[in-house]
Formats: sequence, C-alpha cells, structure tokens
Amino acid sequence: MSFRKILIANRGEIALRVARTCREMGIPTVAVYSTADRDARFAAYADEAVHIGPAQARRSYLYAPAVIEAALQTGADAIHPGYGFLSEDADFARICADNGITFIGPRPEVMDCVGDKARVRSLMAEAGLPVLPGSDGAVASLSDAEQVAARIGYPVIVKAAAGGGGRGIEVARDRAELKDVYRRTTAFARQVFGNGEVYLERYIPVARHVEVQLLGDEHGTVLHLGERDCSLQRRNQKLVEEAPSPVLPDGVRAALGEYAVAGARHVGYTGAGTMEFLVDAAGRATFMEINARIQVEHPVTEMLTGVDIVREQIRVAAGEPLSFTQDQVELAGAAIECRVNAEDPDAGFRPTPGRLAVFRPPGGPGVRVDSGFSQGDMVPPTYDSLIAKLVVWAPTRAEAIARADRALAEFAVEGAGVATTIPLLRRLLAQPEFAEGRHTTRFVEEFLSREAGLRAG
Amino acid sequence: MSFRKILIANRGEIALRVARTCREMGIPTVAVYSTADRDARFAAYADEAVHIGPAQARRSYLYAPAVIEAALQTGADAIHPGYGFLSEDADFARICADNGITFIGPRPEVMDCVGDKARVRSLMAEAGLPVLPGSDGAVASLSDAEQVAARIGYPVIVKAAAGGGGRGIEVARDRAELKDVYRRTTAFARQVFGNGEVYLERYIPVARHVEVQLLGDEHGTVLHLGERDCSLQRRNQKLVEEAPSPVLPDGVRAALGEYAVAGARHVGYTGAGTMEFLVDAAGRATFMEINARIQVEHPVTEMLTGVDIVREQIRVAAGEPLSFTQDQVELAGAAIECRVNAEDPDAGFRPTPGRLAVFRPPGGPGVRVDSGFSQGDMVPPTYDSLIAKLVVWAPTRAEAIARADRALAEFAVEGAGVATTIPLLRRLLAQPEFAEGRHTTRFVEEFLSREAGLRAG
Amino acid sequence: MDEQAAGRHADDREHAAMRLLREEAATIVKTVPGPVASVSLRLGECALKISWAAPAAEAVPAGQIVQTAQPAQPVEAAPDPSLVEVTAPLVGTFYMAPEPGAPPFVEVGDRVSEGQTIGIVEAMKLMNPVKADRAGQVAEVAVADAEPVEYGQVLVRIRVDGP
Amino acid sequence: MDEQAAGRHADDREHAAMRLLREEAATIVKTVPGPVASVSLRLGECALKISWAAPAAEAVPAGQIVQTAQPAQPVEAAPDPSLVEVTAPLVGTFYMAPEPGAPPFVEVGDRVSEGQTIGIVEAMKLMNPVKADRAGQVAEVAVADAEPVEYGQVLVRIRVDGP
Repeated sequence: MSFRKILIANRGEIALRVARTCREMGIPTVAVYSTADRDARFAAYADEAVHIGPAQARRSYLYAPAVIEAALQTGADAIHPGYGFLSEDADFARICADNGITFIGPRPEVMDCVGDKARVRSLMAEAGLPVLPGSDGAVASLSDAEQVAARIGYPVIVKAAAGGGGRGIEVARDRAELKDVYRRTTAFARQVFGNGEVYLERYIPVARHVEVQLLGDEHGTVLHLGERDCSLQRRNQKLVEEAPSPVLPDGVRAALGEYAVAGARHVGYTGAGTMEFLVDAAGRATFMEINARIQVEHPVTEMLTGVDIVREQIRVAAGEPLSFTQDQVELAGAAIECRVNAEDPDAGFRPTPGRLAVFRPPGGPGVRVDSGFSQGDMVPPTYDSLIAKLVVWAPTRAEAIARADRALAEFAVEGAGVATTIPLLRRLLAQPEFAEGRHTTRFVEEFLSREAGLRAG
Repeated sequence: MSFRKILIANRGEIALRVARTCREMGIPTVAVYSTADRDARFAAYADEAVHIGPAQARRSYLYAPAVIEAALQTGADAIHPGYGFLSEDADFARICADNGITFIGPRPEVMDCVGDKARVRSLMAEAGLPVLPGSDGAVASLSDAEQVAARIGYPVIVKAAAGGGGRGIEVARDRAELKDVYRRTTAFARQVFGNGEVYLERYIPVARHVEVQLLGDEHGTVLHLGERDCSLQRRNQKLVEEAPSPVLPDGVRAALGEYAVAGARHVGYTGAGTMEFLVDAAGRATFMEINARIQVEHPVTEMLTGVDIVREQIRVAAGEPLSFTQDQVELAGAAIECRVNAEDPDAGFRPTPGRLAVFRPPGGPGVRVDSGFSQGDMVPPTYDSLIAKLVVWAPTRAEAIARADRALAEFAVEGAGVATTIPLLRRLLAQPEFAEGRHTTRFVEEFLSREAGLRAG
Repeated sequence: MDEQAAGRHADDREHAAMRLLREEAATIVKTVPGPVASVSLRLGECALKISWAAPAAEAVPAGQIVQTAQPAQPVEAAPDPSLVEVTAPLVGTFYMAPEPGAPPFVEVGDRVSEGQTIGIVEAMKLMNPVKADRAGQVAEVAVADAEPVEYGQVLVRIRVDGP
Repeated sequence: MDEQAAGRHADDREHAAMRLLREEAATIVKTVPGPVASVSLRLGECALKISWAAPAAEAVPAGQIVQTAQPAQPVEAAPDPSLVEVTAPLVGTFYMAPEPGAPPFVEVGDRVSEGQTIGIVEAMKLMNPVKADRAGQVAEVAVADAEPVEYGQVLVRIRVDGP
C-alpha cells in the first residue's frame, strides 16, 4: 500500500524536498502555508495548497489543529512533518493517529522516549552504548546537581531534558558557576520547552560532533547509512556537514554504526532518525542524543549512498519494508554540505531578509542544491535564515573541498540588504584546520575571533 | 606536471563545464568568445577572456589562428577543444604542437586515423571487432559501390568517410536509389567535409545506438567506463541518452567494453573518446565509429561512475596516468540525460532563440544541470540550440525516469518566442516503449508521426 | 517668508511628496509578485504608475495603482471602502447556524452590531465563533454552509454604517 | 536681481529638482530587481519613469537615460560622430610600422586617405595590413607598438572630413 495524498507540514526547502520525492513516487501533495509564505515556491510546487494561518509559526506551522484540518479538508492520509515545527511533537503524532492520518515518523511512544534527553541517555547506557559520566536521568534539585557534579568532576554540562538543537545547554566550571547555570537552564527549559528538567554530564571541551543516519521499518529491520561529521558549527548551529568524518578511525566508524543500530532497536525505532555522538581528541565516542526526524543535512548521506531518505521514510510509514539491506549500503567518496544563510557574519550573524534580485545556484558535476527560493523571491524575516543547502560530492575529500569552493564561488545571491554566509563558508573551507580535518566544534568561534583580531590589529 | 593555464576553445555549456573542472584543479582558464557571446556566462566565468572574432564560427571558434593567438597572448600552455568546432581537427592539434601548446585530445595521427571512418572500420576489423559487411575502405566509383552493394545485399547505407554526427549518411534500397545516393553523398561530403570519399555498409533498419566511453593514458592504460544508450534520437540528433543500456544482455555489455578497449589500443588511443556500436534486434553489436573527443552526453557516465572525465582528459594530456584502474570502475544505478533545446517541436524543430526571461533549473536529489545560460541571458541564433543538459541519477531505471520527469516539470524556461523541447521530452519519457526499453533509433520519428496523426484525426 | 526660504520650503514639500510616492511604489512592488516592468512617478498632481511584466500566460498581476491628487482614490480594484470583510480566523469548516436546522446567525440584509457572531468555524471539533468587527448591514455571505475554509478566507461582507 | 542671476537661480532649482529625480530613480532601481531597460525623468511637473527589461522585450537593457528639461542635454557621453574607429580584424599583435626601426604607418595628426594602411596585425606569423575605412586625420593611436590586440579592439581613431 502507499499513500493517497501526503500533506507536508513544513515550509521552505524541506517542504520542496519532500514534495519532489512525492512527485517521483506519484503521490499527490498538499502544501500548507502561512500568510508570509503565500508566494513561496514550495506552496506553488505542491498539487494543492492550504493557507493555514498568519506569519507567526505558533498560529500556522506550529498550530496542530490548522494542519490537521487542512489534511482532513484535502483528503490527505499522511503528514510529513519535515524538520523543526511539529516534527518532534509526539502529541501531534497522536492527534494525527486519532484523525486517521499517518504521521510520517516514529511511533509517538518512541518520540516521547527519545524526546526526553535524560531518559534516553539511561536507555542507551542500558543498550550498551557508551555515555559520559553524569546524572542518572534528570536531577531533582540544585543540591542533587551539586552531588552529581562532585562525583563526575568539573567542568560539567547542564542540559534541558526536553531540549534539542543546541538550546538549553550550559557549561559550569565549578560549584559557584553551577548554581547560576542550574537556575538559568531550568528557567529557560521551563519557559521554552514547558519542562524545566535538566540533567548533567561531564563536559568535553574539545570534541567532534558525529551523527549516524538511521532507518528502521516495521518489519524489524534497522540499519544505518554511515555517519556525518558536523563539527563546523557556531554556537551549536551547524554551518558545514560532511561525510565520511575525516577523523574517525575505521574501528570507531564501525562501532558507531553498531551502537546506533543497537540503540535504535532497543527503543523500537522506525522511520528515519539520527544518533548523535561526541568524539573526543583520543577518538573515544560517547552517545549524546537521538533526533527523531529527518535532519537538515540528510542530503550529505544521500550523496554518499544514493539512498533517497525521504522515499524510505514514506515507504516505512506506509508499512513497507526498507528497499535495501545493510549489506547493500555502499559509502562512496566524500560529500560536503554548506548552509547558505541570509545572514551577515560581519554583523553578528544578523538575519538579512529581503528580495533576491539575483539568485543563481551553481551547477555542473557533483553539485546538488536544495533551496526554497528562486530569483525574484522574497526571503521573509519571519523564519530561519537558511536560503539554500549546497551539497557536493567527489571521489575524495580534497576534491570535494575544491568542488565546494568552486560551487560557492559560482553561487550568486544578491538583493538590497541581503548578505549571505557564502564568503565566510569559502574562508572556512580554505583553512588548513579544515583541510586537515583538525577542526573541533569550537573552531568556527576561534576562527572568527582570529579574523576579528586581524581586522582590529 | 600540470598545466599553467588552459585555454578553452569552445562556447556555451561545454566551455563552462571544462572551466568548472579547471577551477577545481586550481588551473587558471582563458575563454575565447565571438561577438555574439560577449555577454555569455562562460566568458565571464573564465579567469581571462579574449574576443577572437565575429559571430560566424568560421571566423571565430573555427578559426585556428585566432585561437592560437589568444593562447599565445595569454600564456596558455594547453587548449581544451570541447566538442564540435576544432575538437576533431588533427591539423589544429598539429598547429597547437608547433606552437608549444598541448592539445587536450588524442595525438594528431590517431585523430587522422579515427577521423577517416572508412579506414578506421578496416582497422577495427583487424583488431577483431565485429563490423558490418561492407566496402573495404572507401569506394572508388559508382560501379565499385554497385559491386559492393551486390555482394552485401540491399539495403545499403552510404557514409562519408570524413563525416560524423550523423551527417553525410544515406540509405539506398536498390541499385536505382544507389546511383542517386552515391551522387548526393559524395557531393555533400566534398562540399561540407572537403573530402568526397564514401564507404558502404549493410543497412540495419531497426537498431539501438550504444556507445562505450573510453579513456587512455600515455602509460599504456586504456579502460572503459561502460556504455551509453543513445537510441532516442531524431534524424541522428540525440534527444535522450542513458546508462546503462536497458536492452544489452550482460554478455554483450562485457564484450562491448572489451572490444572498445582492444580497438582503442590497436590505434594507440589516448585521452577521452567514444566507440559507437549498433545493436540489432537480436542483440548483435557491430562497430560503427570512434569519436575522438568528449561527447555532449559524457555527464551520463560521470553520474554513473563518479569519474570526472574532463579531469582525466587534463591529467592524461599532462602526461599523468589515469587516476584509477578498470577494476575500480563501478557502474551504480541508472542515469538519464535530456537535451533541453531552444527549438519548437511543433514547428519542425525550428530553433527559437531569444532572451530567457525565466530560467529556473531544477534541483534536489539526483539532479545535475549543465547549462551555459542563466535568467536574463540571450540565446543567440548563431549556434546550436542546446540550452541545458538535464542529467538525473537514481538507483533504478524506473526511478531515474520518474526523477527525470519530475525535474523536467520543474524546469522553467520562458521568453518571448522561446520554445523548448521540455514538453516533448516529457511525452517521450512517458511512452511505454521507452519505459520498457523497446525503442530503437527510429522511435522518435514514429512517435512524432503518431502524434501528428492524432492531431490530424 | 523670503523667496529663498519659500523655495526651500517648496523643495522640502516636493521632497516629501516624492518620498511618499517612492515609498508607495516600494510597498506596492513588495506586495505584488513578479518582475516589475516599469515604475513612473509624477509630482505635478501626484501620480504613480507601476507595471508588472507578464512572465508567462499566468494571470498577470496587473497591479496598476494610480493616485490622482486631491481626494486620493485608488482606481484599480477599488474595493468599496464601506464594505468590510469578516475572514476565517483559522482553517476549518464554516457553519452559518449554531446547529443543523437552526436559523442562520445572519442573512444578507440583516443588521449586525460590533461583536455579534456571524458564523462558526469548526476546527478539530472545536467551535470557534466568528464575530463582526464593525456594525453594519450584511451585504454578502461568501461561503456556503458546512464548506471548508482556509485561514483568511472571506466569510461575510458587511456594509458599515457611514461616518 | 538681474535677469542673468534670475536665470541662474531657475537653473539651480531645476538642477536640484533634476537631482532629486535622479536620486529617486537610483533608489527605486536599487529596490526593484531585474535589469532596467530605461529611465526617463521630466522636469515640467517633475516626472520620473523607469522601465525594466520586460521579459518579453528583446532590447538589451541599454540603460538609457532621457532628460527632457528645457536645455535638453544627453547625459551619456555621446561619442563624437566625426570620429571613426579602425578596429583589429583579428586577434594578434599590432605593429605601427612595417618593420622594426621603420617610421610608423601613421602618427597623430597625419592625414589618411581611404584604404591607406594604418598598421599591421600579425597572427600566426601572417601580417594582416589594417586599412582606414574613411579619409581624415589621425586623432589617436589607441594601442602601443607590438601590443597584443583582441578582435574588434580599437587601434586608431580618425577624425573624418566634414560632410
């Protein structure tokens, strides 16, 4: 069986991305859009489009009743949530089920479980995955947190149990700091995530962010598509992602894949997901969290494996088996994704919305561009500033870096008031630390202060 | 060693294609352009650009002294000829050598040899390749042609020895027709190619056009990158090319690869080239000709193998060995190229030059676009009507067809007076004959008359 | 006021008027999609003309706005200013009556007061009453009973009471 | 105030108004995407018209600026119609003289007749004489001796004899 019609509960490039695969599968699509997106490309691309609310996401893309009503009105029997918005909302998945609509994602119980970062940490330890020394689940109070910190040693990292995407996380170097950090993170978590619980882990200052792409079906198959290295990030916001990781020893690479599959099996994971690991300077990996959705950077893995991850998500949600086995997964060459944001790195990464007077994406060999925009479109100030994902593939990492630079140089984006991350991305790719794969998650900040120093000096 | 600077003696998408790889290799480029191309994207893309002549190709892109002077002026030590224009001109290759410039292509003697279609046919037979019954080299006179035809049986096909690209070819069904055909083809060949020699072969009315991609270096390595099936063509002009061929039995596939390598070795072939075969309804392959240049449709093979053919051409021309061995060549999945031409299929494929008010190429997974144009550019009436090559890859042929259709539907090209082959390409891909791989080189014409019949009726 | 100052004053006024026109142009250009083909401003009696290029056969956003002096009147699509729209506050199903068989909340010709319920939009089994923003007379009920509506879709038009 | 000063004053005002229009044009052109096809300003009652290269239009965005104020003056540097250019007929090296050390074919100030050789472009060791199309006086030799030239590059400018 497959779906009659899929509603895409998202916007921008990921809405277009999902609609493209639906078209290739012959499944009609419904877009939902806010007033700010009434002229957006993704809304025009879908077979039908429903205006679900005003610009504010709370009243449109995050407003479950509007999305469900749109699905019921148009006769959509499945909803693809993309990333962000309602994608990790187990309650929304339940409402879908209550209305006879398939939510394209893991089962709600599994979403609940992996959404509680403190709980999933314990579950993964149970499944044999390495986790950092830390609290057993959430800490009950400041004194509880102080006891855990005293046991595991400072510095510690305090994380919101309901957090994600790098928000609600702070480091405490000593007991005095922990007091403030505990207060801030619990307050932040309560306010932003509606759940004030936090947990503690030992803090590894210099590390790499490596994540494994998972796929599971309802027939008991769980497999992985290798890892992505997302160490080039600024304030937990990824700028560049690549595969394979340039620093992972082969033994660790194989182990991460096995860990990811074991952990996913342990919680009964189905659909697409990502298991995040931290890899320290000595090559030791520890489990961080599970992201129960398609990731922004999934095309990196698609370029390396040839697998259409969205297609597999849809197949699995429709009850079909995955279309290949672990043995058939081949990881060939090297892929790099660069996030082109409408932001001004010279002005504290301030978003720079505006009309794209010129928008000319690169082409030629080994280049893929996923963007929700085309020339003449308006980048609204309302949502995130991602305007395009440039993904390149080449037989070797060095060739992929050269190709990424070539393609970034070709990428023309112009508009009154519009600045992009393209020049910064080119400078980052040109650094010897990146070429040699020596960069950690702190590299971008180091690089930016080095540049600022040069300018000041 | 590598080159200091490469002059690209071509225009449009292939000039841009070559410049992209040069950039990735860190080699500066020189574009040469005619007056008609002064605002063309390829000219702006190169590091330097030299205006070499007026719009007429004869006085610019085909005018060797202008190209050589441009190379000497800019200090280019190599010339990439692309396809068409001077790419198969052995004399030009000799002039390059005389001026201390490396011609990126086979040695001039080899170009001479494969450029004589009658002679290369004999050479390939000598190397053990199957050739169709026909004349031994060129025929000396009409009576000679009649004798050959009587021996091999009608219908026969008469081909210009110096021809190529489907021009200077005619079929004769009997002796009466042969008289006219002989006169026309020799006259045409004398006029167009400056050499009136023709040769004869048995004519196979229903066949597939399959070609093998070759690469050879100066260290004795010759290898192949599998075949392309170019059976979807109209009047010998290819519309759609794909790999692998959907009809080739595995035994024939392997044999073609071996034939191609054996034939190339026999003539000492270096660089990139293509060996063309005709495959009849029974799956029997016979040698047709060798194209001593990069082909328009080379990206099909690049998508399937991950090899950058232009990069290998440049390496080989610089005396380096090929960067991989035959064993390392993996042919994965299926790739399809669609030629988007500024032509009106409803008006006898009349070229429709004009300004591209809208030019929005498709994106997303498995899509590559090679085009010399961007939005706002002028398609000049002076040259061929190719405005973009859309190439898709997917794990299976059925998925690749669905992806090609999706991407063609996304491809927006608009402009006053501009029509494209996009709607026709979509209709062709949707035919059961194509889906089932049953189409021969005559299919497009059959399809067009079927459509015309429907309209008339 | 001396001549020079008068001249400056006139300049300032022209400046301001021109800025106004330009801002109008910018606003209109931003709100209507598609490539602009031409913009013309005039100060004399205050005019502004913008033409959009028609990229294709698609319905051309023929956003032509002409303002001509004293009582500035938008000519194009001049929606009757005395008509106000009551739009759907969310996606759902529009109901004209509180329950099946009951008389409708409002009918064409009815007078409504500010805050009066003119219909219901049901979403996820929740009944959301839709109220009139302004007092006036119901000129049109734009959606049939039990019809699906999108966010912002016009449900009812009310002819508001004159000033 | 005498007449001349009044005239100057009026000129200044016009100048200022024109500057205003020009600035407006620049602002609008910056805010709207796409290649501008034409800009026209008027002073009469202050008008400004900008056209963007319509997708339909074949015309190259020729950035034409037309000012129609009283003393109508083209702003674009209009090439002197009495000057004609002699351009390189092919890519090569330009030589001013038939051989090293010889006097040049022409120098600034020389009179040339139609068909007279003004220089040589050497390409692939072939010497291609370049001839004057028109008779007149050499106003400029634009390329130095033994310099590389592109196709169409201006070699010499000749002030042609009046009509």
